[in-house]
Amino acid sequence: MSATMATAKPLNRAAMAARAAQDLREGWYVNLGIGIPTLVADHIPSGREVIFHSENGILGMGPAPSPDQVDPWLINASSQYVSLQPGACFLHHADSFGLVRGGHLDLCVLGAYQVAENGDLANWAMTENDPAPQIGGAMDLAVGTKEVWVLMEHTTKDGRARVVHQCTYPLTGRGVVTRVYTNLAVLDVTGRGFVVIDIIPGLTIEALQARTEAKLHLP
Amino acid sequence: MSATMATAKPLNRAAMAARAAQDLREGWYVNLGIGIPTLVADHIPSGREVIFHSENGILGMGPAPSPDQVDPWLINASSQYVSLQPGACFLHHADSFGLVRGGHLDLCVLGAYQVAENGDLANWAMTENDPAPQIGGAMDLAVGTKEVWVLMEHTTKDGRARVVHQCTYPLTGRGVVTRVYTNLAVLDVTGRGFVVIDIIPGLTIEALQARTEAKLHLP
Amino acid sequence: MINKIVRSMDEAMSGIQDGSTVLIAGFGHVGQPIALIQGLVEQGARDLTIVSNSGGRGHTGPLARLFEQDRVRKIICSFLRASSLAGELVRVGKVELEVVPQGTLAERLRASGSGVQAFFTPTGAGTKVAEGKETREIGGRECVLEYALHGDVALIEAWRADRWGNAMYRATGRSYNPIMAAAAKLTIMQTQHLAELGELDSEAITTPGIYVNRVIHVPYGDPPPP
Amino acid sequence: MINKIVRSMDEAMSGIQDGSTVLIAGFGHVGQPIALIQGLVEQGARDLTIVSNSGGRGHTGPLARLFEQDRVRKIICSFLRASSLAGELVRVGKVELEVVPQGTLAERLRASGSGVQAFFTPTGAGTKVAEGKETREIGGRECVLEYALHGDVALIEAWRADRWGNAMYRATGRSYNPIMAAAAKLTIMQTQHLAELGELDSEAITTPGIYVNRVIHVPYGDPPPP
Repeated sequence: MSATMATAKPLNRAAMAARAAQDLREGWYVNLGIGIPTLVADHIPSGREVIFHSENGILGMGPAPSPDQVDPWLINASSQYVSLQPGACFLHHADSFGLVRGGHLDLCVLGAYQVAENGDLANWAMTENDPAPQIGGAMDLAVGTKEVWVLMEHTTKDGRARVVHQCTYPLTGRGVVTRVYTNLAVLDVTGRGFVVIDIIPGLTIEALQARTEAKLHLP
Repeated sequence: MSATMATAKPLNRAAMAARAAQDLREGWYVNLGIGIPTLVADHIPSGREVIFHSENGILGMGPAPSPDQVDPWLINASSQYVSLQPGACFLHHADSFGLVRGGHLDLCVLGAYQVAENGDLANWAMTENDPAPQIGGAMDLAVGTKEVWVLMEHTTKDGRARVVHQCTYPLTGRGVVTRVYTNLAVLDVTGRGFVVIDIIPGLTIEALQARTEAKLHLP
Repeated sequence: MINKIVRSMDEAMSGIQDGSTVLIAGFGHVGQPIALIQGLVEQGARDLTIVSNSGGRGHTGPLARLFEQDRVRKIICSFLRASSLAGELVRVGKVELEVVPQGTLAERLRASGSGVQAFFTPTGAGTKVAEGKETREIGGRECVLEYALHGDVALIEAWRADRWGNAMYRATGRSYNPIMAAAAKLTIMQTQHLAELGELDSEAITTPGIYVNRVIHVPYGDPPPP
Repeated sequence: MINKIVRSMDEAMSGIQDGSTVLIAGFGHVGQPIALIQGLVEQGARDLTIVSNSGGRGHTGPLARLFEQDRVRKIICSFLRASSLAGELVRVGKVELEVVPQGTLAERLRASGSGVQAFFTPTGAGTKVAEGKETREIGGRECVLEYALHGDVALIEAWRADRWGNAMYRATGRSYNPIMAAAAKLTIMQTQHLAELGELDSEAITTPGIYVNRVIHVPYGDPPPP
C-alpha cells in the first residue's frame, strides 16, 4: 500500500458516533445497536427531537441515569440502565418487534463485521458454524427498518477490509444497508456500489480505496 | 307425525338460557353469542364465579347497567350497554380474537340455524349466496373455543328440523359443536351422533325424534 | 419539536387520494371516528375501498353518506346488514364486497402493522370463506392462508392523545383502533382529550405515537346510542 | 371463588413433567422469574427444552443450575454467549441448540397464544436461519415460513397480580412475559405485589388472568444488576 495516512487522523469512537448523529433528522424513530451505535444518542444536536427505540420494549428511551436515579427494572437491549424521554411507552416483545418488522422505524444504526457493496450485512457470526450464535434482534432490524446504517471501524485490527465486494461471513440480511459510517469515511450504498460522501481531512480517496476491498465511487 | 306434545310445555327463551346456565362451571371463561345466548348470564347460580368475554374487547363483562349507570363507551358485541365485573380488562380486537382462536375460552354459547350430528354448525347465512353475510366473530369462536354449545329453538317457526343429519345452510365451522340446548331437550354431540341427555317433562323420546331430522340416541 | 396535532379538518384530511384503501375503526358507534368520517365525506376522495367491522346500520350517519355519494368501490367487513345502505348497494352489485371472519379481519390488520406478510389460521376452514384459498393441515388442524391487509389511510378515535400521537382509548372504544393505526401509511386520529407530553402513563399507552401521523382535537361527543 | 394464588413453591411447581418445553420469560435479569427458576431446579423435572431470549451469562444463577445438573436437552434462544454454561454445553454437543431471530422468537410465541399456526416473515430470508425452511415471495419480499412455538409450562414474573391472575409488569420487565404467559398450557407467575380483585386498572392490565394458572407471591427482589 503506497497510500499513507500521515496527515489524517482517524475518528475515535465518540467522533464516529457524533458524525452519524449529525445526520439524524427531527422526528425520526431510531434504534441504536449494541456497541458504538449506542453512543450516537449522546451526540444528537440539542433541540432536535429524535425518539429512540430499544427492542426489549421501550419507545422513547432516554440517556443513562445518574447513579441515584437508576431504576433496576429499566434497561436497554445491551442490559445497561437507561431513563425515559417524556412521552415514552413500554411494549411487550411481540409488539416491539412488530414495530420493527412492520417498517415503522426510520432508522437503525448497527455494528457490523462486514458490509458488501450490494448492501449485504454480516454482523452476527464470524464462521459458518459459530457454536455460540448471537443473532438477537439484528435480523429483524435489518429487514424491517427504512434505513439501515452501519457504524464500524473501516478495517479490522489487523488491517483487513470490512467494506467488501462480497461478504464472507454469514449474512444478517441481504441488500439491507443504506449507509456506512467508519472512522475514515461515510459511504452510501447505491445501485452502482459504494459512493464516498464524506472522508476525514487529510485522507485521499486513493488511501481510502487502499483500505477498502470494494470499489469506491465518487458522487 | 303421530307423536304429540299434549302434556309437554316447551321452554321459553329465559328457561332455555337458565337450563344452559346450570351447566356452566366455576372459573370458566365464557363467550355468549348474540340473541338467546346473551340471556345465559342472567341465570348463573349465585356464588358461582364465571368470567364473560365479549369479542369487541372485554374480559370480565358484567350485566346490563341501570339507566343512570350507563357508560356510552361500554357495549357488548350486540351493541348493548353492559357493565364490568371487578377484575375486568379491555383488549384490542387482535388480542381479543387471539384469545378466542388460541383456545383459551372454556366455552362459547351460540345461536344457530342448523346443527348436524357430526357437530357441523350453520349460523351465519341461510343461502349459499347471501348478499348480506353476517359472519362476525362466529367462525373464530367455533374453531377456537374448547366447548361450543348451541342454544336454539328445536325447530323453525314453520316446523322444520334444525337438528339435522347434515347441514344444508352454509357452514360456520366443521365438527365444532359439542352440545345443543333447545326448548325441548339437551343433546350431546358424540362419536355416534346426538345423544339425548335431558328432555322436557311430558315429552317422549319418540315425540322429540319426530321433531328432529337426525337420529337420536340414548345415553 | 415534534407536533402531530393539526388545527383543522382540512389539514387532517389533506392528501387522501382517489382509490385509497381507508381503514375505519370502531365497533358499533363506540370508538368510531365520526368527525373524521364526516371530514372524509367533505374531502371528496372517490373510488375508495372501505375496511370496517360492519357496513353500518340503516341510511344515516357519515359512513352512509360515503355510500350514498357513490364514493365507495368496495367494502371489506365481517358483518353486513341487508337493511344498511351498504348492504343494499352490495345486493344490487354497485359495491363490491369481501366478507372476512372478524378474527381474521383483526389478524390481517395486525399482520400488516407488524410486518407479517401472511399467516395460517384455522378460522373458516371448510367453509365458504376458505373457497379459492390455499389450505394446509398444520398441527392436526386444517388452516387457511390469509394475507396482511394494508391501508393507505386509517381513521382512528382516541380518548386521550399527546403531540407525539401517543394515545389511550376508553373501554370498548379500543377495538380496531390500535391495530388499524399500525396498518396504514397515513394514520389520522381524532381525540376527545389532549394530554401534555409525558402525562400519559408509560405503562398504559395503547397506541405509541410512531403509528400516528396526525392528531385532531374533537373535544365533544360520546358515542351516540347503539 | 376463583383463586389462582398458591401458598408454596411446591404447589406452584406441581405437575411439571420430564420432557416439558419450558418458556422462561425476561430480558436480561429484568422480568426474569428467578424464584420460579429456582423452584424448577428444586422440583427436579429433566430432559427439558428451555425457550429463553438468551442462554444466560457465565455459570451463576438458577438457569445455569438447570444446565449444570444436566436437566436440559435443548435450548431455543436468540442469543447464546460462548462464555455461558449453556454456550459451553452446546459447543461440546451436550445440549441441542435452535437459534431464532429475536423478533421471530417473539412472533412464534405470540402465534402460539393466539391460535395462528404458522406465518410468513421477511426476517432471516437469505440467511443461515432460513436454511431448510419453506420460503415464498409475498408482496415483493422473500419470506420464511415459521411455526407457532408452544410451551408446556411458562415461568412468568409480574409486578402486580390479583387472584384471577390479571397482571401488570414494570418497565422493561414486560418483554416476553405477556406472550409467554399466553403460549403455554400451564402458566406459573411470580409477582412482587398482590392486588385485590378490581384494584388493577382495566385499561392497563397487560396479561389477563385467562392466561395464568397459578400465582405465587414473591414479595422481594428487584432484578440484580446486569
